[in-house]
Amino acid sequence: MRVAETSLRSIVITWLGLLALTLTSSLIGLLNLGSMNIVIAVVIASVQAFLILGFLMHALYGQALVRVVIVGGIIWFLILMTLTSTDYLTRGWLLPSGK
Amino acid sequence: MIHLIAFSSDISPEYNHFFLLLVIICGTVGTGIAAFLIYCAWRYRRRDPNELPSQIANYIPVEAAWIGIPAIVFIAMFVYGVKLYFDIERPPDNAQVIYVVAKQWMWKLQHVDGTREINELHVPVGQSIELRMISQDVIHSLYVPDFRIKQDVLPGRYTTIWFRATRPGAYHLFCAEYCGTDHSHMGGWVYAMNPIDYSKWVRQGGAEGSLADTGEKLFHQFACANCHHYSGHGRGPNLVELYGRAVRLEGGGTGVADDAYLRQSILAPNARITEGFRRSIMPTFQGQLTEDQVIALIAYIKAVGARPAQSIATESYEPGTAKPAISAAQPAPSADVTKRSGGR
Amino acid sequence: MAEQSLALREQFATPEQQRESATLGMWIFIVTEAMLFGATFAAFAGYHHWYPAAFNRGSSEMELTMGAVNTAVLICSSFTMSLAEYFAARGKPRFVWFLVLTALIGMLFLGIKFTEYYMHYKDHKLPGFGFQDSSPQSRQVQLFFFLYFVMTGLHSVHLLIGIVLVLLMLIPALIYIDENYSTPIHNISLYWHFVDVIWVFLYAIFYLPGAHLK
Amino acid sequence: MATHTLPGATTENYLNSEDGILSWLLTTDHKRIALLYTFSITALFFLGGTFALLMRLQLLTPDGALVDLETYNKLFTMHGIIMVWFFLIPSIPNTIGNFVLPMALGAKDLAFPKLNLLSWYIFMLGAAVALYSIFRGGVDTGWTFYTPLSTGYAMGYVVMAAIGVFISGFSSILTGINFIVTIHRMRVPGLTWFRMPIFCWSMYASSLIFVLATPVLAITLVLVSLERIFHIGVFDPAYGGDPLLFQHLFWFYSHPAVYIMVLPAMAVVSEIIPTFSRKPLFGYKAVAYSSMAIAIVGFLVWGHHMFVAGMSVYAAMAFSFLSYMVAIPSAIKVFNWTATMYKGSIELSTPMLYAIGFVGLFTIGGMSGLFLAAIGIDVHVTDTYFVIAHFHYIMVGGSVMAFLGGMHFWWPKISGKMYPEFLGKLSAITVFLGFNLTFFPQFILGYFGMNRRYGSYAPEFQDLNVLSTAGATILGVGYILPLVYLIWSWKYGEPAPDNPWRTTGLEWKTPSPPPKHNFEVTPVVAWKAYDFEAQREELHLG
Repeated sequence: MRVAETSLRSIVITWLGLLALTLTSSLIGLLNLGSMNIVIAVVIASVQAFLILGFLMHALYGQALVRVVIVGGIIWFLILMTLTSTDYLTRGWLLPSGK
Repeated sequence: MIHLIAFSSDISPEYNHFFLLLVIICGTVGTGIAAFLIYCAWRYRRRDPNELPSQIANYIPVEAAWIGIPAIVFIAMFVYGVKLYFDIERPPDNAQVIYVVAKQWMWKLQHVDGTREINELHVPVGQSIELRMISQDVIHSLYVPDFRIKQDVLPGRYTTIWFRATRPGAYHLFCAEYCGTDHSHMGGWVYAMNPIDYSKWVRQGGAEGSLADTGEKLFHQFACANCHHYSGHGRGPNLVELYGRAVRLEGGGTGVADDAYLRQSILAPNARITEGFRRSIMPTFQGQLTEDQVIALIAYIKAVGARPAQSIATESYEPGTAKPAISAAQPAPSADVTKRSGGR
Repeated sequence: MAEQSLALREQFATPEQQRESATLGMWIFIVTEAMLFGATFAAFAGYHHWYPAAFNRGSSEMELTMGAVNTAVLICSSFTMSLAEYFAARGKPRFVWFLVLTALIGMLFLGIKFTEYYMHYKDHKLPGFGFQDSSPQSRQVQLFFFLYFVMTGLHSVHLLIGIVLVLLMLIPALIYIDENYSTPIHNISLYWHFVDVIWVFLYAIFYLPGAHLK
Repeated sequence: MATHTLPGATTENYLNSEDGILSWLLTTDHKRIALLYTFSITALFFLGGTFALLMRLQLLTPDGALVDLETYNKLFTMHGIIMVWFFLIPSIPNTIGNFVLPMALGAKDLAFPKLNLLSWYIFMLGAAVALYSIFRGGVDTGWTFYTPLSTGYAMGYVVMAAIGVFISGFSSILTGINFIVTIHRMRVPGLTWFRMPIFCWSMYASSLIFVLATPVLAITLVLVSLERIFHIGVFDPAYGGDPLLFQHLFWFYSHPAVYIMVLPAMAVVSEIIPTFSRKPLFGYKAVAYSSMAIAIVGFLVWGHHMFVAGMSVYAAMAFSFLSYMVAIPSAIKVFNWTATMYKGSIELSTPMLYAIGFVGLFTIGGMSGLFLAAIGIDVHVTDTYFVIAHFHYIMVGGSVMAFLGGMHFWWPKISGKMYPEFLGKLSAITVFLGFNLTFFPQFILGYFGMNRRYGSYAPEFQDLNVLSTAGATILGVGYILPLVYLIWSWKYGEPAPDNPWRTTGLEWKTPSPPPKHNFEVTPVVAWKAYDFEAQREELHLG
């Protein structure tokens, strides 16, 4: 039984895809889209991350448990991000005016 | 002396009732469980070493009951807790402001009328007091157990807490957040006095001029007047009647000129620039001004807003600078500005 | 079959169980590394929200071309690492060359990275060591650079560990190539790809937001 | 099926299979590593305990005559660091967990035995660095390392202590990975997830927390150390940094960490109570799910440590609500433990006394948590002795009681010898009484407004403090008792049969002490957890 394996073809395609995405995100970065710049950059980076995780790291093949672990990791990172940002987003807000 | 059922501030009766309610609920549940444990241990003690008791291991209704009931009780506790929290955190609008500067291992309290106290606070009974607090070094926490109030005092940001004493007396004042070697000694007393004694105390306090006056001296000592003319033609924005007003900022957005905004404009002027003024001509005073001096300056700017600029301009003017003509105050939208501010 | 069981640790029943456990263990370790970086990303997000102008200004100080080239370099090293793993799993001896190539490209990345650090140092942008910045929010820009050096520095340390592991893999690989021996290479390739994933996000949040301001 | 060996026959087991110091220092046998951990954390426990005793002596008098304030600050910091990272977190998972988990799953060993040994060495290295920082001069920032005190104003060896804790964090991560993979991949045939004893469920839940929370602590301590060395950092308000960010990142780890400390204790109690009630655990599925719920929801509640710290009001409301949600699974567990004893056949031996003590004290600790989760109440009682009493009721009243109960419960399996029953009962009662006398007065002190971390206090708090110090000495005696008679029983105790408590559970199906590979023939599980009915012949019951 051989290790869940990505075929040579999909490795090469993933590699080229990653290079293309790096180029596009760099070019998009040069346009002035204000606060959207970082959002787009992170979205493209997430696509690249998905490619690496899925194909080069064989997450799409093999054990389903590995996929659960990855999703769990992402969820826990988001827990840390969202709950800390609830504080940072709402810190300036004042209480409804006093009685 | 700490009063067990202290009723010495506005919120402490409400606090004590909720605390007592919790003690009763948890007490009954706790003793109920303990009694059941002891009863079972005795009633079902092992009589014959080889006996095999009934093996019932599940009973859904009971299971559902002790999931549902605690959930409901906990949500009720949450709601009541939030209501009490809002009462503690939301100062009434007519609160008298006192500034507190926490420094490693002492409290400096400054009344607006200029009296300055170390580790002691004299307040009239029945008057709601709002404490605006900042720390000069590490995180401290102002804690008056009898008034049921506590609030951390952070470096770099104003935090506020309010109370209204209802019974005269001397109450402990503690530092609640560990702040170094003499954290245990960083405390003092809050003297709630009935109004007559309080006014007697204020008179013989002999403060040498109000907080705003000290602020005014600093205003001229640090040459703020050179740019912030009363005429409004100086290189810096006009400060007359600025306090509490909405300010349009460079690059869009508006900010309310409250304590936090003014403190940031003094210490990091270029963080938020008022519209129409060039950047980076105002030097930063970070490190030159202590927190007390910043508070005095803010009190002065607040006072400039209340009193007509004319009376201040003549009183304490250094010779040699041109006497400004009083121009219309800076046009600003009359945004509905909540008087109470104090950045959280 | 006996020879194959040689590599089987005694607490596992089947080699298949051993391989799956090793991969699962590696993935859980990768999640811990992700949380390690995650905390710094959370700090970045909080301060980016509070000081957008300063962070864009800081990001405009970055060398976009060097960043983009570096990203491409690291992606290529991931490519060669995948090839090494692919051939090792099939017992083909040429995976050794790809391991060497991966290590070399990794060192190239670190080379580019440290020239960038040196340029920032020369440009008085190293926080704590004579940091100067003409912009009004120079203190927040210094905070940005502190985060930049901590996060990319942590990433470089992880890449260095990756290079050392890849080189260590060469020693047993030179002695004998055994089809069953691909588990350690499989794990190291997972680690290497993870380091690449982290860099992709670092590139996105440090180099790109202020690129248009240059 | 199980090989019944005559007690006392010196068969070949994991203790005498090899000998010599190297066989212990280089062992990969999970049982020996469990013992290595047991010796090291016991030593660290008594060191932390002496610091606690010194603090209690200092607090006998209002002006604190024993040591000056600076030393007192170092005492409570060291007490915190040692007890949290070098005793409570490794105590049950790495000692009882290491020993029992593989056997409870029917496995020969953990998934990665070498990592298990590496985890012990990393733990000892971290402990050595932390102890070195203590003996060089100590740290006076509190175990919480709050900035800007720890990064700018504290004089002690903050960086060295932070590095010591940083290193011990990796020992937790390795244990967590080991347990998760073992539970997923190494269960014996027939042992499905819902046939596993709750012990394995709780160990799985605490390993999840090990793995997901500890890295955040590691990076936070690195950031604190960098800021302290280079005088610039993300927490420095002078550069626009926010001291509250440190508290967010620190408590993101430290609150789940308190669940790391209590979940293994729940694991042990979930084994002891069914055994001595000779009844399956009531509501097995509910308890299993609530273990996982505690681990998961435990990550959402850390804000309740910062209600008065200047966090935004709306975030405080969110954290308060979530803190109440995490209280529900704990309540479910307590009710299920008590329901297990209903209509059982209860034998009040030492482990059962400790377990009942745990249930009682954990209930009080948990309910005082309900006070602290309500924001309005928390304002008055946070940072006072009410909080100290709350978490000591759960840590000392809960985890340490369960640790001692577990040691007594599995002692026959670990050492092959029975502990003296009377002395066991005596120690359980002494610990229970000493504990309550120490910490219950602190609830009242907290409500009166006595602050935590005070070396000297207002005179009106003195009499309750004297009571508390008296309790602390009784508690100290209560802890020394088991140390003495357990070591005594290792040599002179009467040999233990395979299954002294006649209970279910795979670890009781092998001789005690077990052979090196746990089971001569790999067992096959065909019954539910705690199923006395199915094993009644084997256990000669009914």
